[in-house]
Amino acid sequence: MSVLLTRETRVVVQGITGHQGTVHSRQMREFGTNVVAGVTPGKGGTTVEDVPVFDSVQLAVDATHANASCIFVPAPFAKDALLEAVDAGIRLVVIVTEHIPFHDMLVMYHYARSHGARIIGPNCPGIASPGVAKLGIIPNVVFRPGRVGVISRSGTLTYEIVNGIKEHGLGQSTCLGLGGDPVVGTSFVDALPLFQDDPDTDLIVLVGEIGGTAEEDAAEYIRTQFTKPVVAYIAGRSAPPGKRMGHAGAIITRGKGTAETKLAALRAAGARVARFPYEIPDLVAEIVRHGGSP
Amino acid sequence: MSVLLTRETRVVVQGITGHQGTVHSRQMREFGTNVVAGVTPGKGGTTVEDVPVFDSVQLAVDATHANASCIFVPAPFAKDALLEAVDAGIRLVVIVTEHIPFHDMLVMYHYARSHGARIIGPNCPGIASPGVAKLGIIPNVVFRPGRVGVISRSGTLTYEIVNGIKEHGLGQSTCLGLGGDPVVGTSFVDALPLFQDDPDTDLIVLVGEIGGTAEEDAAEYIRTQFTKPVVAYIAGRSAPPGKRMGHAGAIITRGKGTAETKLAALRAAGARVARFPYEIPDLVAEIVRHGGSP
Amino acid sequence: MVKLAEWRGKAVFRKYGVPLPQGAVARTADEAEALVRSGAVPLPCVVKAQVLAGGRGKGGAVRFASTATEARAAAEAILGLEFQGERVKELLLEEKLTLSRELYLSLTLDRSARLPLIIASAHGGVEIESVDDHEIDRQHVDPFPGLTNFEKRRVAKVLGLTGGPAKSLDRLLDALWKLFQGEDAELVEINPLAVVGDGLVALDAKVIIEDDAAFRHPEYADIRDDRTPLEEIAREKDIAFVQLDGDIGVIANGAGLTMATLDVLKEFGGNPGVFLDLGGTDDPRKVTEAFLLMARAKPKAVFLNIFGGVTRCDTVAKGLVEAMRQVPADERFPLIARIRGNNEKEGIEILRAAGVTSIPELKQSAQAVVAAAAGGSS
Amino acid sequence: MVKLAEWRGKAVFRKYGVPLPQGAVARTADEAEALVRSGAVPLPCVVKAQVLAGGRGKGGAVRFASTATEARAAAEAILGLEFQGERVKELLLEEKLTLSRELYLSLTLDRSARLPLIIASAHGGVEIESVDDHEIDRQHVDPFPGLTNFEKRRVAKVLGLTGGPAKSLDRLLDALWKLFQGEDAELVEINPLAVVGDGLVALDAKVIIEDDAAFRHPEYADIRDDRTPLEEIAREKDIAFVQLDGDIGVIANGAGLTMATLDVLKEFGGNPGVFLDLGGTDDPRKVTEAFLLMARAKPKAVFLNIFGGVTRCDTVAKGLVEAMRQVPADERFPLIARIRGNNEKEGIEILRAAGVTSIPELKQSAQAVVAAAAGGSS
Repeated sequence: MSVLLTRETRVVVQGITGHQGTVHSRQMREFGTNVVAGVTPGKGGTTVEDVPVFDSVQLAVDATHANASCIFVPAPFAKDALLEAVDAGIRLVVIVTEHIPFHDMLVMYHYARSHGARIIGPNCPGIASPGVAKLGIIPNVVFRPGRVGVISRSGTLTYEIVNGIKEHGLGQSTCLGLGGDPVVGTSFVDALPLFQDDPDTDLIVLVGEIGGTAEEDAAEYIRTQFTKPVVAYIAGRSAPPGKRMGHAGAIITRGKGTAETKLAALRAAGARVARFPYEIPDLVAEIVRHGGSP
Repeated sequence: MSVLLTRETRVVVQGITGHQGTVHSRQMREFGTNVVAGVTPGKGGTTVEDVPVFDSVQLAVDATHANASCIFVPAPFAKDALLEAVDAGIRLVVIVTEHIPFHDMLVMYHYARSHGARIIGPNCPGIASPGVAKLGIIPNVVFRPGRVGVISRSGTLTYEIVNGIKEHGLGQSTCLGLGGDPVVGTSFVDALPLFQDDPDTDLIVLVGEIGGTAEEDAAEYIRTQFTKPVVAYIAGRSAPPGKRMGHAGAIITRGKGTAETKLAALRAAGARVARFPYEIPDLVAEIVRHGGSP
Repeated sequence: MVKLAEWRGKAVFRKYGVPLPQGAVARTADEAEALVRSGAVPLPCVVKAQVLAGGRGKGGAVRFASTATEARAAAEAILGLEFQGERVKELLLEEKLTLSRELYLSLTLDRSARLPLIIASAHGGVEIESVDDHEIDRQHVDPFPGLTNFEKRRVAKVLGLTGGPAKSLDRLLDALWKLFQGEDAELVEINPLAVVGDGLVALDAKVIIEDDAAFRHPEYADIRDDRTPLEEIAREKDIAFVQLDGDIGVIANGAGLTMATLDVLKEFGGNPGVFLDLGGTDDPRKVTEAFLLMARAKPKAVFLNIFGGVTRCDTVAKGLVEAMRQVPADERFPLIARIRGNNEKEGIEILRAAGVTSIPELKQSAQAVVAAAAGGSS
Repeated sequence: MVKLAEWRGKAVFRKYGVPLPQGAVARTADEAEALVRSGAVPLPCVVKAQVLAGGRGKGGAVRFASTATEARAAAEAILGLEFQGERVKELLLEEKLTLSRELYLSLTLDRSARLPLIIASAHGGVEIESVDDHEIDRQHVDPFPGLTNFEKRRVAKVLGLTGGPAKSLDRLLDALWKLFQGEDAELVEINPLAVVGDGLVALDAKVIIEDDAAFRHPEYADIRDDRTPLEEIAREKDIAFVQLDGDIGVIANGAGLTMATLDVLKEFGGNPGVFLDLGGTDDPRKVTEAFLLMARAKPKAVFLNIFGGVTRCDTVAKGLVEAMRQVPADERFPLIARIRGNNEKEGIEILRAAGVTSIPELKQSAQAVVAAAAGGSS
């Protein structure tokens, strides 16, 4: 088992004919993912590295029974792409696209939710379960099958941390990169129950950032309902207030959502807190040595 | 048990200070319904026959833990009333109001659905379970506790039929008047599973009308999934095509939705068909005599 | 429902930016000729009767003209024609365009799905009922988030449009969706939707507005559709009233009960002609008005079938007795009543005092009405 | 994000029909005086500095005038003042209204709930942060179905409005909701919202537009906010670049990794001053540009911390080496690199050939950077 993905997941890549779409479709397949179709309006009937391309998601689903999607289309077209996927019956969508206006994401999120569909992202690395499948862009090389779950709001930092776990001789069950945009389809609180229920995950690493209250919400959930050990890291402890650090998730606003409030809440919930990324593998290894008890 | 209502259902009446709202609140209470609150914006703090009135549904729910609503407000305000009820956490709403534009009902229906709420109506008699509770306007006098379920698209005709069952010495488990508007919150197909699962219902009487395809859809459901006996009646067999008979549900359009297609489908699904309302009690009594087998 | 005549539908189209042929309305042959001479309508042009009934083309009510004199002649030929009882009083004159294809496009409500539905076909210009089902595409539109680009791409594909016409369709669909919602339409239909040069033009317009949304649309209040004069009066008094060919009048409450009453009357050989649905009214004045309206339709006999739920039987009875007083002696008709339910006894007593018998069984009462209409006494 | 100055925010308000005081913008004292003399701004009036920083009132940048001469004097006093590094170049002159109450109203995004949020308080005219939490009402608005009447009634109640002001609020809230969606706003704030006579007037306007929606709003493209000149260049080149007071430059990829790098540098006594996030770029030309931009900020040492995922290490290395060639000798700085991940070996090889050592551990590499900035050699 794994979180969200199985070996049977059949993936359609929306925007497969673009550079990113083509490169990452290849890498997903190299990871073992069953990429069954691509969609680019107007390019139906062609193929991208033997993957058939369709004019619409509905046509792709009809022909290939795809049941998950990975979206690479440019931001102005991302809303339409997501609505199209959900309308065609897809119930798991990873949105890699960055710079999607949050007003669009509000529509996308609530439309997906009311149709029972889950969005991961946008502006996110996606999800990967070594030995099972990958939806998104996390580099294949950082993985090694194992029993550590990773949930992160960051991009590259996630790769760094997952890689650190691997270099420490440990492996991952599932790594879930949520993205740090103002409106995300899946938050820590949404993701934690999936790992709670996953028999292949013994403990989780939670990688947060300053800004918003997602980590505080996660801490509350961990305190009251999550029974597996948690190692937490919050990036941006030393970031200056009110300055943008690359995306809106990293703004400190009104004294809320600081590294201090997040770390205090996570500590109070029983999480081990890493002060720097390179401390994470040691904390994980220690928990594993002690048999996974928190 | 009963369908949708229990003795614990706590009812808020939206538009309680209007004539209809006041009259039917009294009749609901006389039926044994637990009417805990009324709502009329601007009249908060007053009472209607000892029922406290609030300015908003949220305030009513906060104060009285109401969990069902009955809406009597005029059509131009009905959409807002429904949205307010669902927003305040109400998950069962009977809308008595007639003449609600269907474009409004589309919004109401999909909003309710995405929040897990059920609408009965609009322009409907509502629901009544003798000995349990009533939400709506079906006259109290026609009922007698029993084991016959009634599902109807009509209004007055429903009272006539329910009364006929009573005068025949039989009784009803639950009577559900769905309303015949173009967009209804609960259709035959939505209602049938509730009666299928109700241990207090032995058989059902289905009262349809010409127009639309709700009866054909019901027949398909009955044929494939409904195991209890069904007595069906369709009003409007002799109605002229293309003429309005009081509401839009009674238009015959384009050769679909005629009495003939409906009756044929219901017969094929195993339902006993009454040609006139006064034949219904006899058909019901016959099924009861034979031990309720279809 | 308010069915808009073609020219009115096109006025609504114009408001939302749907591309149309250049045209104008004439009510006389003089006006028609003047429109052409002034250049308001370019030549060659088409002259179309403005009636709601179908079959205009076959009935000679759509004619072409290459000169102002021909336009006048066409107008003279068409004005005054009758289609299913509807006399032609208005003409729409429009430039005759050179089109390369005729398509079908409409937007309406799918009741079962509770969703708006786009119906599209590459085979336009004919009755859509005559088009093979697999040549017709049906696609739902969710009010949230509204019409999407992927849905519009699908319609373009179904209609076989690319390039300029596809771009025109994109804007057209946005316009229709806004119109459908903004005008509270039940139906917006364009047949044919023509490919003209590099774009699309709506050659016809069928728009039906929902009655229940009238409070938002005072602009449609004065539009008469195919109601008879008595139906029109009933509408003004908010009474559901339908007039047909039969001779028995039916007053009932509720659409379902009205229809069931009809079914029973037909069964016993009756020929119902006027149906009057009191709805949930509780107001004796309205009952009186309804009854007087019924009298004006001159039925041979009238069946009053009331089940009192919200309505109280005694209230209805009072209104009825008052009305009977007001009907002139020579306009009186046999009346058979059946009143049941709420305050039944009081109602029956009031009727009895006025000389009207209430028969409790539907079957027996219906038989009595049929007999009365056939010449028996009330 | 694009923060609009008050006068720009009010121009947007006007577009959506939000009631405003009569006013106009002046850029010189002459203009200010002329606006009053011409009657464009009625007397008495208020003269307000147009800066994005808070604390205008306390800083003497909001003044009142009863005559054109006073308005001129106020303008002279305010123009040229500096607020948190921002010099006053524009003034907004507005009629001074007699108000009976000051309210607070804003519309923004609640990230956790993924819903727009109306924040309302009867205590306006002060910083909302200073208002007691139980005096502030928070209410979500669902994009479907949009702002509803019951929500508007709740806001009216919270603000204690009835009659004329309540009606004014009803229209105002509709306008704000349309503005919030139509302009892709992150924040729309009115503080104070004043009760003036029988209606409401927005005395201030704070509007922030979301950057990511820029493709829909070319009208905001030319608005500069509080960026430094180098930050502005970075923005034009689509490089995330933040400049502060420290002396160490950081080039990393991804916001999280950039922040984590900062945390580590601080831990070892470093003082990071310029952060440059390459994001997911794969383009050596862009790496070169970013590096040259960094050089212009004159850091004492630069830390290149790249984890190659989508980004390839060798591509980054190539861009870096090219940039180092272009930096003039006197602008050079010590460079410590740490490149990991995708094509790591090739990247390290390219750097080594150019004389740059890559230290694989984050801790050790950070320590080396801090030492270099403190005066050690690279």
